[in-house]
Amino acid sequence: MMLTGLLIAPVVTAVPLAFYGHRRFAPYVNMAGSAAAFLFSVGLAWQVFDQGPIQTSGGSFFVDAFNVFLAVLTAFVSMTTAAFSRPYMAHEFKQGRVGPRRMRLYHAMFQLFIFAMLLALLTNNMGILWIAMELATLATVLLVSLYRTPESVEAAWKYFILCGVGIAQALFGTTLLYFAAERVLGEGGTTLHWTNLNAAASSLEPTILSLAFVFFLAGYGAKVGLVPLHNWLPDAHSEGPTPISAVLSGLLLNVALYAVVRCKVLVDGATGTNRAGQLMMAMGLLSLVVAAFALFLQRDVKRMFSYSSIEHMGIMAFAFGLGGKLATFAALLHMLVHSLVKSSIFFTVGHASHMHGTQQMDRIQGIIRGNPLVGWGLVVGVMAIAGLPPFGVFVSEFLILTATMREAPFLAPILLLGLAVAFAGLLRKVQPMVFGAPPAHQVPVRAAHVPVILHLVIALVLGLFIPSFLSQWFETAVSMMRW
Amino acid sequence: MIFAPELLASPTPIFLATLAVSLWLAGTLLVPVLARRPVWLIRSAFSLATLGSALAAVGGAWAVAAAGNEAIVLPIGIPELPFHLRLDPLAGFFLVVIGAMGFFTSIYSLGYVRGIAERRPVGGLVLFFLLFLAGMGLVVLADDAFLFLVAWEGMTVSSYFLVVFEHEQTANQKAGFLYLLMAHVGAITILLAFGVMAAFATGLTSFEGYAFDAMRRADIAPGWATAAFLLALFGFGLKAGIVPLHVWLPEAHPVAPSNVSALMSGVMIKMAIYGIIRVTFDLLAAIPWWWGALVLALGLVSALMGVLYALMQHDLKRLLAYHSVENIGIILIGIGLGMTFHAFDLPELAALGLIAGLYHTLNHALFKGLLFLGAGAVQHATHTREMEALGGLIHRMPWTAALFLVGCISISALPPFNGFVSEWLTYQAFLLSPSLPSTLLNILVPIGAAGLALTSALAAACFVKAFGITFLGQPRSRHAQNVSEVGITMRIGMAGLALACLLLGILPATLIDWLDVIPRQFVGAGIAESASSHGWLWLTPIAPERASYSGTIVFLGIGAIIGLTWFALHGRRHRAPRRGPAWDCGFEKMTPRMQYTATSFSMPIRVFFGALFKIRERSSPMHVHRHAAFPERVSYSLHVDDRFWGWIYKPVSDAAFWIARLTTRIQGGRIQVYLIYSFLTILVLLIFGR
Amino acid sequence: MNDPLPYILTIAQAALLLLLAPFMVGWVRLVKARLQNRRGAGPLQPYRDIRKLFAKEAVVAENASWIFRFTPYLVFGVTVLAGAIVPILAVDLPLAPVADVIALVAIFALARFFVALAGLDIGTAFGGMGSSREMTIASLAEPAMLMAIFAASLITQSTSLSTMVAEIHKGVLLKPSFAFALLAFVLIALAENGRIPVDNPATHLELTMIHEAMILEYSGRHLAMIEWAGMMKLMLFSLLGIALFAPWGIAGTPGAGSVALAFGVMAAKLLLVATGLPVLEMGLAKLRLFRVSEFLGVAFLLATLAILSHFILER
Amino acid sequence: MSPVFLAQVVDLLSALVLLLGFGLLAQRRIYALLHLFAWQGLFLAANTAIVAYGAGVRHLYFSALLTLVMKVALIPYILHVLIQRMKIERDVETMVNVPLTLLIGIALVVLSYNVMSPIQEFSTLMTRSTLAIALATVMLGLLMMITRRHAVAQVIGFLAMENGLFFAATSATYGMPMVVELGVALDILIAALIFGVFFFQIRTTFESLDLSKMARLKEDVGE
Repeated sequence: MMLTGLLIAPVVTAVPLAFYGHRRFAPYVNMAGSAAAFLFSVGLAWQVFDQGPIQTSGGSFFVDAFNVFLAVLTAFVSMTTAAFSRPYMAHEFKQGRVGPRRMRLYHAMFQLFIFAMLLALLTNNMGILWIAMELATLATVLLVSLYRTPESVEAAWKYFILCGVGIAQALFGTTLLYFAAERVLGEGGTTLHWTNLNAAASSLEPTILSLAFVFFLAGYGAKVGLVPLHNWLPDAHSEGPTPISAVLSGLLLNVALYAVVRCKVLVDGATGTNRAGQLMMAMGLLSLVVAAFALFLQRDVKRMFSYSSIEHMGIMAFAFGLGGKLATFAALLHMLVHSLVKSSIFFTVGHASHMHGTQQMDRIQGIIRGNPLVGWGLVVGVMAIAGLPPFGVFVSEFLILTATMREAPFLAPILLLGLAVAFAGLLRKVQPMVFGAPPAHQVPVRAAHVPVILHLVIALVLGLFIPSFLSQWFETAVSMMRW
Repeated sequence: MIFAPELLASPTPIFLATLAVSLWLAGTLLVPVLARRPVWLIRSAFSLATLGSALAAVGGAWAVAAAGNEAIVLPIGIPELPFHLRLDPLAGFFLVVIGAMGFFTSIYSLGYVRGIAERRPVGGLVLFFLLFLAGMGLVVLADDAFLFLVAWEGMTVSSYFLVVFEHEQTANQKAGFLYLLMAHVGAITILLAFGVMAAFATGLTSFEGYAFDAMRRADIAPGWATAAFLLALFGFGLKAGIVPLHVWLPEAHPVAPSNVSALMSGVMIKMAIYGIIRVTFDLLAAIPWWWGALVLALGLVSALMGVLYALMQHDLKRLLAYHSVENIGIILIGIGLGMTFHAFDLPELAALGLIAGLYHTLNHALFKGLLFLGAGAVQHATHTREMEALGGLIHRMPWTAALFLVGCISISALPPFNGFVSEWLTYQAFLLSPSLPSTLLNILVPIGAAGLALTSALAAACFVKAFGITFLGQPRSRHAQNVSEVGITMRIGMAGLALACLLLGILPATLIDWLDVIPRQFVGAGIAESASSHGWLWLTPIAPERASYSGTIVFLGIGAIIGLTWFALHGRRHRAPRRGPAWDCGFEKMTPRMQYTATSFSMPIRVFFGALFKIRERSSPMHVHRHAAFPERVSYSLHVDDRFWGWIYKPVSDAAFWIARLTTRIQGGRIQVYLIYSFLTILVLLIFGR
Repeated sequence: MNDPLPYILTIAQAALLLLLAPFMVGWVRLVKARLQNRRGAGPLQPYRDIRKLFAKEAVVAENASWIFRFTPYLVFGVTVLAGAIVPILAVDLPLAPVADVIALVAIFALARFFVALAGLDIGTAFGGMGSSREMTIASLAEPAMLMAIFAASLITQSTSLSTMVAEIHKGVLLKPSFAFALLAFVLIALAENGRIPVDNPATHLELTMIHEAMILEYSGRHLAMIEWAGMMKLMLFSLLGIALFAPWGIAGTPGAGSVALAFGVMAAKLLLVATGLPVLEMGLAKLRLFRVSEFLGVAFLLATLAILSHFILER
Repeated sequence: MSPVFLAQVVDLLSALVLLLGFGLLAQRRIYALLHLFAWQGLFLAANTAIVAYGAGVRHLYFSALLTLVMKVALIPYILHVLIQRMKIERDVETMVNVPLTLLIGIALVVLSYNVMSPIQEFSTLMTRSTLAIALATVMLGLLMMITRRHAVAQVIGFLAMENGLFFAATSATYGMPMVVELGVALDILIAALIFGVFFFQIRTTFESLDLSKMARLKEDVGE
């Protein structure tokens, strides 16, 4: 019931929004739909927490601790993003940047996007997973070009092409996976079910699976934003509407990484080595370092934070690649807190760019004077994302570092170098935006404070105290990992 | 658990300490509540801070006095690693430093922040002031690496927000950026150091290893111990401002509000000293001699470079900030000597070095706090920190001047105030270096003593300048005219510190008696038996034949002679001195502009030590009307810069930007190129990744 | 407390210093005048100067603060206290443990600190110039001074003046480290007391003044105290040198006979120093300010050599 | 028909698919590209149908039909209409160094074979030898996307890549499960529609479908 509700809520919401998305009440419908999805997700989580993994009849959907946690996160962040998008999009509408048609498109696609992500998370079928990932791209690509500026069209095109190429590789990987599975499980619709594959993982042909993983990594990795497949990411984040940047960074990347990890589990089961993990570590570290340095010379504020997302996805990929209880636990926690903090940053950034009528950082100044809560939200968010205690990111990075020092001590300095450089890059740019005297062109905007505060408070609490249900949850998810 | 009622009836030191931290933290809740009543906010929050500080000081002093060693565990933190707290004498001592400084600074702030509140909202200042205190309190109380780092970074971040409190100035932002960045890098290396130690404690399979207790028990391979030590030294050194890691300090400390500068210079950088002592003497415990020698050498370099750079400053607070570098150096000299002696198994001598370092830690906290508060009072009254614009303040701000003078004398290591005692102890430690069984050290260490002597003499020169240019002479600009004395709370805050400076100067033996438990804890010996063997009046660190000092008698003796002379001269035919104009050398129009300035005062030293600075001096005649030799005006500009900036920091920053530029080329805009990346990635993965 | 002699001696030492210092300076000036083929004033002239100054009205610059007026008292007090501490006639006097040799140097530094402040207090160019130079030279002299002390203390295993004097008295004769340390001490003492070649106590030529520039504004009793203290300081340094490097004759235990002998020997040695000093000064020219560092560098070098030779030759 | 003969036909058709891949790589004119793409789809569909027949896999007929409808009819038609409506320049572009591109293509085929040959060992299907061709087709499509500067050409490259993927599914496992096949087809259809929307958007904002103008979004090193 919960599962059905969770999947249907966004679709049901999307339909009226496709027709009435420009009306005054539309944002509230949007919020209500997301809230409903969130409630369903919590209910689902409760079920999983209570009864253990759930598999629907026929096995098309499989819910375990790993994906239900991400589903709750997705539903939660989409709910807060919907709350944020209400004043944000109202401002855009008032400024004439989007007309009624595009408001309809925006609202409908937003819900469709949420649906695609939830589907990708909850499906048991590796093929459906692929389809849902592609659907998520398709849903967002028109949102990226919502403003129809040359830049946004260009960004959307690049997003579409690069992710399309990437995801095509993933399909090849899926084919190979099916090829390997068919030999063991026989032909049929259930062969691609992750649960079946997982059960039979050790008898899958390792040669095929390790080849398949290459394609999975190159495919879903492009969506994760791993360097050097990341080029679409800064463009799409900077040119799309800010709520979309928030969910792209906060959710889509997670979902893509989730897909990679699901594949990795299978591959590890087949090969019995951590070769796949090593590839993830390599790409993760590369992403971390490159993105960290790229932060330095950014001028567009959303672009900069999209690089920060690349950096953090690199960290997570690295941690998942590292494997082991501790690193995986940390990576899951990092997923959670990164989503929360990064989306809250995008919320504040969205308001800040409205206040100044630009996303160019050198024209943004003195936010803290113009709107203290936005300013503090941004600076605290940046501190949090940069890994300063007592926020949750610090805890997860601390754990990742611990695991690194245990497993691969000589990578620890690189990891830390990346973190330090990223910190420098972010702080250097954020400080003048937040502080200073407000410039003449700054105007007040109506801001949605609750989502920002909510996200940051949760991130703060997680830095000091991880509730036992959450850690148990993580533990269960961790137990799924083989390496 | 810790708030159990029976504890209230019979509190323990750690209860007081945690209560203090809780009070500081609880005070932050006042900020949103009283956001619209700044006056009430200031009164209530800083009263609470005062109370908390007093509790902390009492708790710490008690822990030292009772040689207590209590630990508690709080049920928050990460799974399997709850927050461990411990109050041992070392922590207690530093808690006293925090508490004492917090106490006086909070009192001072009652008046000082009121002045700021007239110009701008102070909610942030109050909030982060309290968080800052709480962070420092937790740093010393932390008994596991995780909590330590949380507290450490909490302290850093809250002080960062205090540094950029007046964020409209770009200088403040730059300082804040540099500070937070470097502090963060430091924290990262500290984290690595703890990681190494934890790895040897439990192999990182569980989080137990991050508890300090496990690290104490761990048997760390010498090579890795050295790695941990160097990492920790780097990290703590960054915070302490050891040369060449000091560049953030003179930028950040001056731009913060002065009550915060006092805490930062007086207390926060001491947390790094705490960290060094904790890691070396306590956690690693086995110390090779060269660690001590390294700390000693770094201390010497810091002391010398710090004071020399300080001499070049004409911004009062910047000057004081550089002196913090100097004094951290002096503290480290004591600790480095202690480590060296400890390594050669000379416990009494090690105790002497350690005590000298700790004593100077406390002293520096007090007098540097006093000086920063004084500088704050000057800034409060004149709205400038620029010494070249000041002068003659002693007439209008007699209290501030007198109290600031006490600080100047103390920091210049002149008897009978406290700075002298600790430096004297350091000299005594130096003079015991012949006991070291290494001829090389025997020869080299005395030269270090000479370096210390040079440092303290230069410090005296610097504070003649600081006090003389700021408070004496005639006003150099309108800033210094028409000023008035600061309010009573600010004066009380400063007076308390000044009194403490004097008391620590004349009662050293008592203090050492109290302090002695710390070296006993770590090196297994103390010096109290000999140091106060002749009663509280006499300080005889090793043996009375060896060396002795009595601050009390110096103080009373000089006072008595002065009194006698005064009575002798004034008793019989006293004539009040006549006031007359100063001798003008025959030149009739003396103006305040003809006075010596801060820049001219330090000119000879600039010449003598010129090679150490990057000096850009330019003087060019302007408005030449009649003859080239008689310009109407001369423009003169002088920039004295830190050489380390160009040696270390600029190359690092340039390299970072160079790499950054390289990385931006990846994003060249052409989709074909991006596709090539994907293509190549697949190829590479296919070829190497299978 | 049952034996009053040590206390009497302590006071006697200080009194001796007060009384004899002007004579010593007068003697130095006389010898110098004679060497310069002048007749010169008699050795008692400083007493007359001081008396006259005490009688004169004190004029204080308009801008001067209490620091300016307090400084003479402090300088005077510090110097007298030092006179009570340094073992002139006997070791182990009750006040001797108050300060070891490092503390003694620091006490003088306190006086200098205030004089330099007083120089800045009036707000004229000269005062500042004097303060600046004085503090610069002092900071260069201090390390050399400490090295010399260190050399001496290496041999005696102590920095307590009494112990040092007693140790040296017991058995140190010709040691190379000692000779080097003595030389260094002499150079530093010249600098500390503002003698040629570092400073010229007789000059009032604007640009060469150091010490005199700081006290230019003093008059009357204030000037008297400062001048007197300066004389005492010169004598104290001479005595310190004698005590450290040639303590023969000093009273090991306070007793009337030995003290009397000590007094005689001390007076003779002091006279010798007071004669030697002008002779030395005659042979030197005043250095430019920026050459002073070289002069003090030599002192530092000598002191370091003393330490080195202690470790290399005497162990 | 004997299985051997069928296998030979399959091999022949797959060779043709590959050849068309090279043709796409070298062709400049846009209509010709479209035609080549349609031909590729046709051969693919034929191939699929023959495999379905040879292996007796019923649902592959459906797949073949799907391919025929989508890749041969619908998508080329949509693109054709779009090109006509938008009056897109006929001569697409000047490509850099066609011979070099073809050489790289050949290298890709070799690589694909090298990559796939260990995998083929595990296959017992009649299509096992075409696996490498499928990968090569994917790679050639990607290469085409790299070398083209025209949006339509790039889209055709993308679709050619999809062809390769479909081919791979057929050759490796006689097609994916039905639900997956359908979903993939749906996605591709939506993608094609969105491509159409994009052509309009690009056309209106850039006044040309030449992608070389779309290089505004980059890191400017201003500091």
